[in-house]
Amino acid sequence: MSHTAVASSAEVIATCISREIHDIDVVGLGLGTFIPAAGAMLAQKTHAPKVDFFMSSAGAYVHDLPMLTLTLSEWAAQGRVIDRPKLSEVFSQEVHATHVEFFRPAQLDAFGRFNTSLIGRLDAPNLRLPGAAGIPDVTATLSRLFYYLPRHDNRTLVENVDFVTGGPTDIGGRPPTSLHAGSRAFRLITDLGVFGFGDSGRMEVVSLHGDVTRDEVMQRTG
Amino acid sequence: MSHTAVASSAEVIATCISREIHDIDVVGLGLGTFIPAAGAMLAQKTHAPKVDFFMSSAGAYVHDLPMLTLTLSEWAAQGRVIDRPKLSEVFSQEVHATHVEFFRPAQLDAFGRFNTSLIGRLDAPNLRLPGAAGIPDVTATLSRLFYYLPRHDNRTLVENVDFVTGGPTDIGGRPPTSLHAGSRAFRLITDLGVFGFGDSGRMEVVSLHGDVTRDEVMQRTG
Amino acid sequence: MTDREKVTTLADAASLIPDSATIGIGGNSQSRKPMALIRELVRQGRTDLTIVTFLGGIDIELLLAGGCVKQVRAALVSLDLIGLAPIYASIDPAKCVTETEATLVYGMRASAAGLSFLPSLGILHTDIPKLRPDLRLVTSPYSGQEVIAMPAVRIDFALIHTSWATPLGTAGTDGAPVLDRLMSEAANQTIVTAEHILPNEVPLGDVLVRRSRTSAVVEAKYGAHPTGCFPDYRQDIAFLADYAACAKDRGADAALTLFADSPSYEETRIDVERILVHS
Amino acid sequence: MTDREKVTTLADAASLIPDSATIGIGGNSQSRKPMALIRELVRQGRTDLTIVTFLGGIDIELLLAGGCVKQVRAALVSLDLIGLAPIYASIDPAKCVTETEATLVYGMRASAAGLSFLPSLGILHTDIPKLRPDLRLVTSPYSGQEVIAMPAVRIDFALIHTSWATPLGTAGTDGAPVLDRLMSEAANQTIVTAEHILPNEVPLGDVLVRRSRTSAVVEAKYGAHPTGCFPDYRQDIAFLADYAACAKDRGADAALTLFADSPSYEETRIDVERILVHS
Repeated sequence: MSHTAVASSAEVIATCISREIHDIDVVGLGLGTFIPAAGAMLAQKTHAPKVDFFMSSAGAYVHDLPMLTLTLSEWAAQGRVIDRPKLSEVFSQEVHATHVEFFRPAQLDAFGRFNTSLIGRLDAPNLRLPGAAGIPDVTATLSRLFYYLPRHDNRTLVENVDFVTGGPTDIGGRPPTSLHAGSRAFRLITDLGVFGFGDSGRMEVVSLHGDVTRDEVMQRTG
Repeated sequence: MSHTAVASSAEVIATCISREIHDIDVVGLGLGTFIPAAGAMLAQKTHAPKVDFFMSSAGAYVHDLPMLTLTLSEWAAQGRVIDRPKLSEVFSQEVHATHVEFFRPAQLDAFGRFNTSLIGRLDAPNLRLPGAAGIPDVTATLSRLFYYLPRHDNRTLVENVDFVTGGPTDIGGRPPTSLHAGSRAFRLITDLGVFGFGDSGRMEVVSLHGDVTRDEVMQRTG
Repeated sequence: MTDREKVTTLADAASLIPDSATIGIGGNSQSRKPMALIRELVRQGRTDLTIVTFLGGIDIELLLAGGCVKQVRAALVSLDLIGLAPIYASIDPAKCVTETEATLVYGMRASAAGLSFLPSLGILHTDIPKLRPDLRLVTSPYSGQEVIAMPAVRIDFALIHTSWATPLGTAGTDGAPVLDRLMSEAANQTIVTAEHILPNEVPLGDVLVRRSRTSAVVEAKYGAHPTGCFPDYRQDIAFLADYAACAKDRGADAALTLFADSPSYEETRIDVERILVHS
Repeated sequence: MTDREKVTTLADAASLIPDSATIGIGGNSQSRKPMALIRELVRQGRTDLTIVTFLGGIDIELLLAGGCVKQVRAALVSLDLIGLAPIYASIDPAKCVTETEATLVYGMRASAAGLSFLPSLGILHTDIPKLRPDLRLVTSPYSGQEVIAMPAVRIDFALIHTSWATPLGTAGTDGAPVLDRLMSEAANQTIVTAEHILPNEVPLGDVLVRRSRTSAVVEAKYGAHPTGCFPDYRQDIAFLADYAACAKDRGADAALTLFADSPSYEETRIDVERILVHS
């Protein structure tokens, strides 16, 4: 192979995602989560061979993923199902289904709160999003909650979300959302870098990709 | 076969039990329910070929029972499991697991209330029984609740039970126990006859076996 | 409950459902939507239905296009990879009740168990209760903690499409069970449509519907199209893209024609080669 | 949570459990009681344990005989076909908390979901609440109906015996799951003992314990004896009859000797031919 490869931002993000995955983690994969699935498969093929996956659209735990797929999860899981919990167990928070999951929010704020519900004012929104699905419920039970954004921009990353669909709320004196100890926003991975929510709970730079500058981050963050 | 058979009281009771089972019923079989299992198998081999069984000690629905067993339920179910509900579904009353079930109470009163908890006074019982298990929970969701007693006697059949472990309570102005419409004490089958709980809710004779007399029933009922 | 077998026609099964009923729809946005039965409801002109579903998509679109809907209760409604569900995105928000998986799961569990509510920590510190003024709090008699009392979700008819069912109404899948079993237990009655009607009572895979819950069973080949039905066929993404374009550009009535029988939906609308999965 | 494998010895697994802990015991009165681990707890002289189990039997008897118990919470304790559990039948009733399946299921569900209670209609119109003065009512904010608030059942360690487990702690059965999965999810930690340790992560049957719940895995052949473990062996009824006679006639200390290692319980106490099931 003699061509010179330049990593796409999706590849960079998937690589960063893979680094966040520990060897015994169960990684939750929702509908249409192509980049996290790629990252998790990379982790399994490198430093985390014991990773399992919970494929929510197949309703099953598997150890092997034969392919990246957006629409054939049940076929991908066929013959590979380790365990099939009832979704009603998962979403009633009785089963702490996964350790880590990677969500792509419509809006994310400086405190790690996310919005997948509506843009604008509650009483007269500019845009109603398709719905929260199970994300508010699942995020409350994760060991480590991650976000990713293929494009870091100041319409998505805002000081305060228009609507709190979920995320940590142990800020401003309010009690934490987390149902189970340890559940909190952990990191955000974008095309510019990796960001954490340190002790203060406020977003901060962990590392920036390649030649990305802090100025660029500031410009593209709201 | 030339010998003359006289039916044992267990056989008579099993036969009466079989007559109470409808073709599409799911019959619940608990731990140590030899006589109801025999009755249900008889029903399946005669008028009710479509009966299914829920074997609680195997945690499984089956259609075929290869044998009567008290201790090998899981082996009996092996290769025959139609469905394996979570017991937690069954006992949280979300799954109406069975239509009919046949219980043997330690005490039963004129109103169909049963006692499997303790004999004597609550604060100083003469005998503590092993426990209610899931019977108070299951009985509340049955379509038709049956009792059976291999020996009809006036220590077991009493005017008022010492302790209400379960059963219908839509008597004396109290609201019914039943969680789901239709759940109520339906019949009692003993070695003397079949008894119902007609409109008044009070036990009454439906039919008496062979040459059993009403006097005998009165003598052996408390 | 009688002991006769329950197999019937789409028309007779649909006619069990009166106007103003609350129907629960199984599957998820990609798969096992009971589309043949929904087409029949549209054909019969059913109105004022309340729809409860977990992840809605083309099922909700078709019912809205057909004028069948009073209210939609869903955790999400979208056409997945194709994007927003165009008709749903434009209806009066007052018709939409925001659910999450937790509100639906606790609500259906409460209903199945005969309770009016179940408590939950879900959505407690989010803004979602602002969209649900009907939600009340309840105080734990042990800890004093206030939690959300998820109200029971009542369903008259659960509509469940599966790969296989028996004539007595047991139905199942080897794929994703989603919330179908709970929905069937919570509903007063269940109507099953299935790709294949199998002999009664053979030992089978994951049961989604127990026969005692089932009022009617209908054989419906490709009955989930344009959603998929594992393992028989996949979601028909090209059809959904056509639908989205048509609904956006030419409106609901034009989009409805994509679902018409002319003469047979199965023969004229489905490109089987496109949706078969070759492994 | 580390990524090392969790296989250890009975002695080390038992030593994870401190005096005064609350332990949950899986299986039912006939099968899959973690008896090898319980023998080890007795050997180590553990005291003041609170025991939570669904259907108790010889497990409770042995812990009582060994002086390990502060409180027993069970829906039933008996030796099944053999009759009453003799030691349990004679202890101070104040040590026993009456449960039913519903109180345990709702209590463990509440615990798993981080709630202090769940409401239930179960046992509402029975006398069982007279035995449970700790139970409180809660009023539905929707219907005004009063129902019982089943308090959360907190468990420090779930002790689960299964036919197979993996070194990372996934454990399962092809037999009756009983309430073990819920118990494992409700407990802070799970200790698994199993007849067979399989390679990690092969696709398997019904999972009772997910690996993330598991702190320790111990291989324990005949580790459920004298209860059974499907499909490996059945309940040892003759042993239980001997036990019941011994405990009744000669008391707890004498009964304890039936469980002693001399030198090995497995070799001296188990008549393998008696408990194998030939099909």
